[in-house]
Order: sequence, then C-alpha cells, then structure tokens
Amino acid sequence: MTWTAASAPLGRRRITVSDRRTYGAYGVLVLADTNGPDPQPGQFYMLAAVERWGGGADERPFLPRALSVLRAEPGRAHFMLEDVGPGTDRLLELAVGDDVWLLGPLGQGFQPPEEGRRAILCGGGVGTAPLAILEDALRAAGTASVALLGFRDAPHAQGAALLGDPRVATDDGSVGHHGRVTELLSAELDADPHAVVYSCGPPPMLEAVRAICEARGVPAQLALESGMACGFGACYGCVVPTRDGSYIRVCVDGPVVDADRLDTALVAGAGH
Amino acid sequence: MTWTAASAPLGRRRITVSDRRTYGAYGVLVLADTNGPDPQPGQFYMLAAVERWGGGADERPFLPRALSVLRAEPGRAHFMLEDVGPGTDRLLELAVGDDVWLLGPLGQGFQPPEEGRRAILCGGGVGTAPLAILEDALRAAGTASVALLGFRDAPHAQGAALLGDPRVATDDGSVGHHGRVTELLSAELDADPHAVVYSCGPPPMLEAVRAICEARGVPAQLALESGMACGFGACYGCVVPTRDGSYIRVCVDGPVVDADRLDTALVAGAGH
Amino acid sequence: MSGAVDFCGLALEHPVINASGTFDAIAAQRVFGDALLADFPFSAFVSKTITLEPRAGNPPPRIYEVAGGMINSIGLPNRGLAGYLEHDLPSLAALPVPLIVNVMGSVADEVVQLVEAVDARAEIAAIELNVSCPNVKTGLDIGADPDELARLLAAVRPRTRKPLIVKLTPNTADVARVAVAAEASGADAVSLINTLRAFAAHSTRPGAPWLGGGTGGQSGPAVRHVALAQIAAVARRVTIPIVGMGGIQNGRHAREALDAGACIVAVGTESFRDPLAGQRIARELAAPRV
Amino acid sequence: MSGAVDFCGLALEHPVINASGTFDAIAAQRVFGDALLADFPFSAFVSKTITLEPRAGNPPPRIYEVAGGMINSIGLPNRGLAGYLEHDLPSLAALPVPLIVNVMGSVADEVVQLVEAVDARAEIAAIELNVSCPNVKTGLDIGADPDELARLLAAVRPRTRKPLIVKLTPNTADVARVAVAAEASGADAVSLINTLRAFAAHSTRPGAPWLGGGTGGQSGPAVRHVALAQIAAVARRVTIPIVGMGGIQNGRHAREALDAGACIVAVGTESFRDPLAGQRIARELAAPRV
Ligand SMILES: Cc1cc2nc3c(=O)[nH]c(=O)nc-3n(C[C@H](O)[C@H](O)[C@H](O)COP(=O)(O)OP(=O)(O)OC[C@H]3O[C@@H](n4cnc5c(N)ncnc54)[C@H](O)[C@@H]3O)c2cc1C
Ligand SMILES: Cc1cc2nc3c(=O)[nH]c(=O)nc-3n(C[C@H](O)[C@H](O)[C@H](O)COP(=O)(O)OP(=O)(O)OC[C@H]3O[C@@H](n4cnc5c(N)ncnc54)[C@H](O)[C@@H]3O)c2cc1C
Ligand SMILES: Cc1cc2nc3c(=O)[nH]c(=O)nc-3n(C[C@H](O)[C@H](O)[C@H](O)COP(=O)(O)O)c2cc1C
Ligand SMILES: Cc1cc2nc3c(=O)[nH]c(=O)nc-3n(C[C@H](O)[C@H](O)[C@H](O)COP(=O)(O)O)c2cc1C
Ligand code: FES
Ligand code: FES
Repeated sequence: MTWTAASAPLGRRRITVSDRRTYGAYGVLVLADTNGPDPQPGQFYMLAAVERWGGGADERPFLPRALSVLRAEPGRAHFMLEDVGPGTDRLLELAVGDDVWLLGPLGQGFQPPEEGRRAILCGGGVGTAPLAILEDALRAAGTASVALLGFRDAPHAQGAALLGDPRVATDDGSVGHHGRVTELLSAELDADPHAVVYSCGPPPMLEAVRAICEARGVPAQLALESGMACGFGACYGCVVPTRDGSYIRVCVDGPVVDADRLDTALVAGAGH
Repeated sequence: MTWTAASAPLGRRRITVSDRRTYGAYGVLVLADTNGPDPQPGQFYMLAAVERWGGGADERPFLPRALSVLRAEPGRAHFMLEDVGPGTDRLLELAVGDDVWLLGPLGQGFQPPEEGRRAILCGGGVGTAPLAILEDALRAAGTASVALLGFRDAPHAQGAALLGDPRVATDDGSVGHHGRVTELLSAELDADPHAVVYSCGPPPMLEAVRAICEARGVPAQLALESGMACGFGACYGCVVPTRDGSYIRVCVDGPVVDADRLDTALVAGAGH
Repeated sequence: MSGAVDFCGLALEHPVINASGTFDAIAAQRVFGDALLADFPFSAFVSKTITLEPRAGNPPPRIYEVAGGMINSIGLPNRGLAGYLEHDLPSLAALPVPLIVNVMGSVADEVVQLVEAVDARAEIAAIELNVSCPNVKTGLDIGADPDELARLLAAVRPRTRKPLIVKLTPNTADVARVAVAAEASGADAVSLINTLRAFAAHSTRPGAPWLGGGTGGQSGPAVRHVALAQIAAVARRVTIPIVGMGGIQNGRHAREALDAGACIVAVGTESFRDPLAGQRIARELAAPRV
Repeated sequence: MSGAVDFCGLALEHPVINASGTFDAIAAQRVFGDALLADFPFSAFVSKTITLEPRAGNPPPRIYEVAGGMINSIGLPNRGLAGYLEHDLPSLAALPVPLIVNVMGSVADEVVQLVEAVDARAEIAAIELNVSCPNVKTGLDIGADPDELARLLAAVRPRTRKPLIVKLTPNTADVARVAVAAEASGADAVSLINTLRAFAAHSTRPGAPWLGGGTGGQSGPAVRHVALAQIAAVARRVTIPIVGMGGIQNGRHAREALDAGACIVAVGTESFRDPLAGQRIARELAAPRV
C-alpha cells in the first residue's frame, strides 16, 4: 500500500478562517478549503494572511509560511502553530472570518508501514502537527500505532490533546515522563524492534531519533523543516544535504524523507 | 489676543484609542492623551499604529501620518480621517483599546481675528477637522463665526455634523448648495467684507480661497498639507514655496500660514 | 489577454516573463500537474543560470527574509551545461512559450562554450548572459566594468545569431555606462536589475553570516525603486530593448517599469508568494489605466 | 547608561549619533523646548550637509514612502557656509554633545574653503566630508571612484587637524576600494551608507518622477542589509574607525552594525518615526545580549 497525493491546484486560493482554537501555547487554525484535494499525512501548505502580511518585527513577514496539515476533514484543513516570529504571530492573530492565501497541499508525505508492522509516532512541539493527521490515516487503514510526544513544559504539553492517547514527556517534568521523548522511543523500540518510526520535531530531537533508528536499523520517516521562500520548488532555498553528497529541496523532495538518506537531521537555519 | 502653543513633549507617547466613530465617509478617532498639553486650533500630531504599521498597499505605511486635531477635550484629542491610502486605512481599522504612537501637538496654529472682526471658516473634506477646534476656540473667546463646508457628495457631507451649524455645499448637489463652497464664501464676503477667513481643504479649494481673499484684500489664514516624514523639522521634506522665493517647512513654520505669504496654495504632492 | 509584444524578434503574448532563477517549470509541473502548461504564467520562460560544470550551490541556509523582500544566497546550483541539455531541455522545450536560457561563466572561454552549445539548439529562442560573476583576478563583477564586459562580448557575440540579452549587475557606480558598452558590443537587449549585494547577520554568532554562502543578494519590493532608477538611467542611454525587473508585484509596478523605459518586465520574488503572479500582472497590465 | 566610546579622540557617552540631514537640533528645540537639551538623543550631533553657497534645495515633493523606508530628494538646502557659521553654529555649540559638521563641495577648491573655515572654529569637534557629490565632468559621484577621492583628499586633508570622516557613497561597485583610498589619503574615519539611488514614479504622469528633484535616495530598513554588506566589506580592508548607518531601528540592528565592524552607529530615518530613537537604541544596545 502507498499513499499518493493529488496535484496541488495551480495558484494560491483565498480561504476563510472558520475556527480558531487554543491548546496552551499553541493555536489551531481551521480553514474552509472546499476546493483543494485532500492532503496526505506529512504534506504542508504555504499560508499568508491576506491583510497586513507585513508590519511585524523587522517589517516582516513578507514571504508565506510553510505549515504542516494537522488534520483534515472534508473541505477543512487544520493547522497547529506556535508564535515564534512575525509570520506565526500574524497568523495566530487571525479570527474567524479573516482570509488567508493558501497554496497546496505540497510536498511528499509519509508512507504507511509495511503490512504487519506497527507505527511509532515520535514528535515534539509543533512537530506534533503532521503526526495527528498520520495517526488518523493509520487508524483508518487499520494500522496499529503509538504516539510519543515531547514538550518543553505544561502549557506546551496541552498540544498533546491533538492526538488520540499519546505518551508525553516534558523537559521540566510537569507532565508525563520527566525527560526526553527519545527516551520513550528507545523503550518502545526495545519492546518492539520491528516497528517503523515516524518523526517530526525540532532539529535536535529529529536528529536524536535518526541516530537511534540508525543504530538499531529501524526504518524511520522524518518530516523536515527548512527555511522556505516558495514551497513549490522555484527558489532552491530550502535544501538540505543528503548522504550522497547532493542537496534536496525539502519542499518538493520532502518534507518527509527516509532517515537513511540523511547523515544528519540537523538542518541549518531551521528551528529556533 | 494671540493663542500660544506649549512645547510638545519630547518623544512619541503610546496612547490608547478610547472611541471610534463614523460620520459617513469619515472616521473619528478619540485618543486618551492625558499627558500632553492642550493643542491649539490648527495644530497637528504625527500618528502611527503601534501594531502592524506596515503590510498595507505597497508594503506601507512606514512613516507616521500627520493629522489635524479635530477637537480637544481635557485629556482627549479627536481626529477626523478619510481612507485615502495605507496610513489612513490602518488608522481607521483601529478599535477601542488599540494603541497608537502620538507625537505632538505640533506646528503653528490659527490666530484669532482682531477684536470686532467676524471669522469665516471655509473648508472641505478632511479640511473640516481644524475648523471644528477653531470654531470651539472662537466660541470660547466670544468671537462670532460662520462655517462654510464643501463636500463631494452626501456620504462625505455627513462630516458637516462635526461643526456647529455650518452651511454646506456639495459637488453633486445632494446636500445644501449645489456647487463649490467658494461660491458661499464669495457671498459671505460680499455681505461682510470686513471678515477674516480661515481655511483648510484640498489644494485646489485652498488656492481658490487664497485667490478670492487676495482679490478682495481680505486677510486669510490657510492650513496647508504637505507630504511629511517627521513633523518636527528634521527632514526638510514638507516644504512649500513662499512669495519671497524661499521654502518654508509646513511642519514647523505652518501648517497655518498667512495667505499673503504664498503665491499659490497648490502644494505639489499633497492631496489626492 | 491583449498586450502582445515583440521582443528581439520573439512574439510574446504579453510583456511578462519570469526572472531567471525564480521559477522552476519542471518542479512546478511536478507540483501542479499539467494545469501549469494550460495556464502558464509567463510569456517566455527563462531558465535558471547554467554554468559549464555542474554546481551544487551554497550550503543552507540560503534564504533570509527582510523588510519588503528577501536575501538569497542560492549559489547557482545547476546540472551544468551537458546535464541541462540532456535532462532539462526536453521538458522545457515542451512549454507553451519561447525558451530563454541564462548562462554564466567566469572566463570568456567558458561563456563561449556555453553560448555555442546553446546556439546549436533550435528549441532555445534566446540567450541571457548573466554577468554578475566575479572576475577571478579583480574580484569585481564582470558586469561592473564596461571595458571588461566589452571584452567578454567581443568574444561571445560572434558565436550566436540568437538574440543575446545581457543581464546587468546593479552593484556598480553607473549601470548606464555598462549598458552602453553592452549595446556597442552587439547585445540585442539588456535585462536589469539583478539582486543587490546584502548581508544578513547570524542570530547568535556575532559578525558571522546567517546565510551559508556568506553574502547574498536582496530582491523584492524593497529594491523596486532602485531598479526603476537603473532602468530609467539605462533607457536614456541605449536603444536596444530592456527587460525591467526588481520587486514587481502588480500591474501598476510593471507599468512603472515599462514607463521608465523597459520593453518587457520580469517577475521574480513575487512568484514565491503567488505562483500565478506573472499571469495576474499581465492581466492587470492589460486593464486600462485608471 | 554604559557604553562610552572613543571615536577619533572624541569621548562619546554612547555609540549612537545621528545621520547627517535627519535631525535638525535647532528646529527640534523650537518644537520640544529645553527638554531636548536635557535628554539629547545622540552622543554627538552631526549637522546637515553645508555647502559654500546657500542652497534652496529641491522643489517639492521631496519625500516618497516605500516598502520599509523612504526616498528623499531634499537637495541639500542650507544657508551656506557663512550663514551656517553665523546663524546655526552658536545654537549648535550649546548642545550638550560634540558637534560634527558635514560639508560638501563639487570641486576641491570649494571643499578646501569649507574645511579651512570649519577647522578655524573650536566649537566644532570633527568634520564629515560628504563625497556623494557628482563630479561636474564625469557625472559620477566623486566618492564612486577611488582615484578621484584620493585627489580630493590630497588637497583637503592638510587643511585641518580635526578628525576628518569621509562619508562614502553606496552607489559604487566596490565601496571597500574607495574606503582604502580614503584611509591611504589620511581620512580618520569613514561613514556609510548614504542613500541608495532610487526613482519614484509619478502617480499620473507616465515616466515622470514623483519627486520634484527627479531621482532620490532610499533609506530605512529596506537598505539595512545592503549597509551591513558594505560595512563588513569596508571593515575587512581598513583599520580606521567606521560609522555604520543605514536602516538602524533598534539595539539589535545597531549591534549587528557594530558586529559587522562599525565603531559607532548613526541613526537616520528611524528618528522621523521616533524623535528619541537615538536614545532608545543606545539604551537597548547597553542591555546585555540575549
Ligand atoms: C514543511 C514545514 C512544515 C512546517 N509546519 C509547521 C507547523 O505545522 N506549525 C508551525 O508552527 N511551524 C511549522 N513550520 C515552521 C514555520 O514555517 C517556520 O517556523 C516559520 O519560519 C515561522 O515564521 P515566523 O515568521 O513566525 O518566524 P521566523 O522569524 O521565520 O523565525 C523562525 C526561525 O526562522 C529563522 N529566522 C529568523 N529570522 C529569519 C529571517 N529574517 N529570515 C529567515 N529565517 C529567519 C530562525 O531559525 C528562526 O528561529 C513548518 C516548516 C516547514 C518547512
Ligand atoms: C498638517 C497636516 C494635517 C493633516 N490632517 C489630516 C486630517 O485631519 N485627516 C486626514 O485624513 N488627513 C490629514 N492630512 C493628510 C494625511 O496626513 C495624508 O493624506 C497622508 O499621506 C495619508 O496617508 P495614507 O497612507 O492614507 O495615504 P498616502 O498613500 O500617503 O496618499 C495620500 C497622498 O500622498 C501622496 N502619495 C501617494 N503615494 C505616496 C508615497 N508612496 N509616498 C508619499 N506620498 C504618496 C499622494 O498625493 C496621495 O494622494 C494632514 C496632512 C498634514 C500635512
Ligand atoms: C532565489 C533567487 C534566485 C535567483 N537566481 C538567479 C539566477 O540563477 N540567475 C540570475 O540571473 N538571476 C537570479 N536571480 C535574480 C532574479 O532573476 C532577479 O534579477 C532579482 O530577483 C530581482 O527581481 P525580483 O525583485 O522580482 O525578484 C535570483 C533571485 C532570487 C530571489
Ligand atoms: C531626509 C534625509 C536627508 C538626508 N540628508 C543628508 C545630508 O544632508 N547629508 C548627508 O551626508 N546625508 C544625508 N542623508 C543620508 C543619511 O545621513 C543616511 O546616510 C541615510 O539616510 C541612511 O541611514 P538611515 O537608513 O538610518 O536613514 C539624508 C537622509 C534622509 C533620509
Ligand atoms: S521553498 Fe523554494 S524551492 Fe523549496
Ligand atoms: S515633515 Fe520633516 S521637516 Fe517637516
């Protein structure tokens, strides 16, 4: 079984915010995207507010921002955001009825595990987003999965509510396991070395996941982040180096890549 | 009797919008400026929204915008705006509770007429603003005045409600006199050649007023507009040519100037 | 849409093309499918700069956002001449618009080889020569110095009868003087502006560059009025057509570039915000002036 | 506030001065009263460019707002040398900070007269020489050509023992080469960047300029990263101190200019938005790095 994505509609679409929710440190935007195809888990969209995109810190944002799909219902796409700069700041300011420019769905998403293998979803921070839609898709496909999520503290750990029944780790021990989510991952892999790992999160976490899976010979699919200008292969801005010594564009060749294509998941300039 | 302005406080102040009203095509902002000195009629302030100043048409506004005081109560200043570009657009978007940067009061305002002379206030469009505070001041001083206001059409003519009991002219005849406000002015001056004229409005109107008063030998004080970057004499951007062949800065030598200092009130680049 | 225009003998449906390096038609077709061909946003397609040898480009990060635009330090990644002709040209030749190939070399001999190889391919309608390449000896861009550019064109011009567009660098004291040299040396057109040299500071390492490539080039609306000044200065001094670009976001901006003396315009950074920007701008341009 | 700095022998209380032509201390005192003296926003005051003869400046409009900044075409209005010394100098000498006078001439003889007259006045701490003046013969800015600048400085440098700061033009192919020439010719410091040449189109007259003076100069955050690139390029090649400016709006921006190699910074356009910007930036700069 493979999941195949439809072409993105050519051109950005003007879409209305139909809901705006808060989960502790995170905001969720729900967009009424009735004309686009269903996004695949791991795909992303480029978003920009139609009004006042600009005028924030350093007179930014100017370029649209890449956001993973958090969840898709027919005609609606959900996004999870953390306010880390002028772009996410502006998007989080939007209220129901405001409009955004939306381009997508874009990029290569996750692929389901081979028949009979369990999926371990391991993420952190806003990296939670693509794991939620992945969890939905695995459930629909009848594939067993477990989710492990790491957060900084209790306000961030509220993001865990976006998944079914995840195990949570926090840096400060305020919620769940006191420590790193990769410690939970190692324990899971000890118990089930035959599982397949799906991961998204801050670069150091992603790199730790990559290293653990490499050491254990476990297949892993990593959803990368990278600074993007366009999201559709036009600018060559979003590259990451691969093991074979070349660069790939995260927007068209990713964002999900097989971990064994990379020497490192520490992407220069991504994350905070 | 002369009216003298206090120094403006050094530096911009962060001020909250305490009321936002609409008069047809115009919006009125009321700012709770409790620390500034009372503005004089004809003075202006530089305003900018604290949040999202920028991100409008052509990625503007960037510089603050000059706005005449419409009316002053203790601790409150009123402003009248028409949406003509990205700056006024953003300011008119503000709601009660939003903050603006305010610098002022700035510039040279109107001076009262000599004892015993009547004041004719003749304005148009947003040029109504300084005439309202002038009308208040004349009333307080016991000076007789009449106000003549010109507007494009009925939605704009609602701005007339900002003055006591003005005579109105509209270009399309929808309200009041069908024609130019300068026709009303000529009639008033026929009846009272001894009056003093105070005027603010779009450059062609202001120039017509200037020409009428010059031809009749009537003293007139004109409140000029000009593209401004700073408002406090720093940039030399706001100059207008005077009769003596030099340039004066509208922000510090004006905005109100005696009409006989000018050969023309048609300021290059001002107005729409 | 009205607005057909002749540019160096190429019959273009409208006056809006893409700026080199800001639209990858092959990737876009992968993303958007055949809709891209049915609705191609530009009246000609300019490919990314091609060099003789393959280049990997600069290490990331390659992009930094600034007030009204961005700085890029992409580093001209490309498959090299042979790879381009073999892998990319067949797909690009299938586009519904004329194809312009942008080439760059650091010495005349390289440029001659590039131009001769491109000249031999009937699928290619015109050649754009990117002269923002530093001279190996002086470190100055070749296109910053009229004499150096004239020497390069003396070697290159005779090698092709296809229209030859010289893409000028804005990082020079007097771009008009360079344009005059290009015209005198047989260029059929000039295009400008390329990006303005700019530096983005690292967020945590004082004095270090944010961009993997070190210094980069600024584009977008923040440079639009610098572009207009250069286009107008060049238009006063040459009679060959000008491709005007730099920060164009809408029909009014395109109109201002044409009014300043450009024959056609190119859209770069705005396509990143709106993949159909070229088409939108052509439509806005065709609307009557207000 | 900590952050005292020595600049060419001037003991400055903090590293933030004003950019020439962007703050009129006399007008500001008229507007804000003596609070200006009590709370002067800069650690030195740089006056607007003074020329030998009085200049009225350019016809309005003089200002055009752009993405992240503005274009000005003020045209250097000033009372001329004699008028400045008689009318302005007494008030400026009363400011609580050292006074730097910016001068410009189109031929060496003019500059020599300006520098000698300024040198004679003890109230003046240093001289800034604006070399963004077009050469009457070539039309190119004097400061765009290292040789021409060297010739000018050979004539001017011997006429004063006050610190001589050369304000470079950014409209050149290689600003570092010009800075090297300035250093070799005896400049005590260089300042950069001046405004980028830019054109604003008229809203209704196609091809015509909006600005009364025709072309103008762009400033503000839109040029900040161009400034950083030029400051860094100059810092790599000279040892004399650099006054860094161009789009600085806050302490982080100032810090980036210092990290790129500037000794002190100057604030221009941001003062139009916030008359106390200089003071705010100095305060932010003094705060510990985060
Ligand atoms: C495929 C993909 C999916 C993503 N999904 C999500 C998601 O679901 N939710 C979410 O919240 N985020 C997501 N992101 C991340 C998000 O797109 C970026 O963090 C984005 O840059 C935020 O914009 P900002 O303006 O808020 O912050 P920025 O100012 O862009 O800061 C974010 C990071 O960008 C870098 N940076 C800082 N200044 C600049 C500058 N001037 N120019 C360029 N880079 C700078 C720094 O590393 C900084 O930490 C995703 C990114 C990708 C590529
Ligand atoms: C002393 C004074 C008092 C004023 N009082 C009031 C008042 O009470 N109420 C009110 O509504 N207005 C008032 N104005 C006018 C107001 O400040 C200007 O119209 C202001 O420019 C509006 O900003 P904007 O961004 O909305 O429009 P802008 O885009 O600035 O357009 C307004 C006008 O500016 C010019 N313009 C267009 N583009 C540019 C550009 N890029 N750069 C520079 N100029 C451009 C054109 O002439 C245009 O018609 C006053 C002006 C002055 C000087
Ligand atoms: C990401 C990016 C890549 C670019 N690559 C090239 C290139 O390969 N060759 C070239 O001649 N110009 C290149 N340019 C410059 C553009 O073609 C154009 O000259 C410049 O961006 C100004 O136009 P704009 O402001 O519309 O983007 C590139 C610009 C950007 C932003
Ligand atoms: C309105 C205005 C007037 C200026 N006048 C002068 C001047 O008289 N002499 C000069 O050397 N530079 C002048 N400049 C350039 C500034 O000193 C400074 O170099 C430039 O604006 C970049 O800094 P900024 O981006 O902080 O404004 C002027 C700039 C502006 C915006
Ligand atoms: S974001 Fe532009 S190529 Fe990937
Ligand atoms: S607005 Fe700057 S001097 Fe008048």
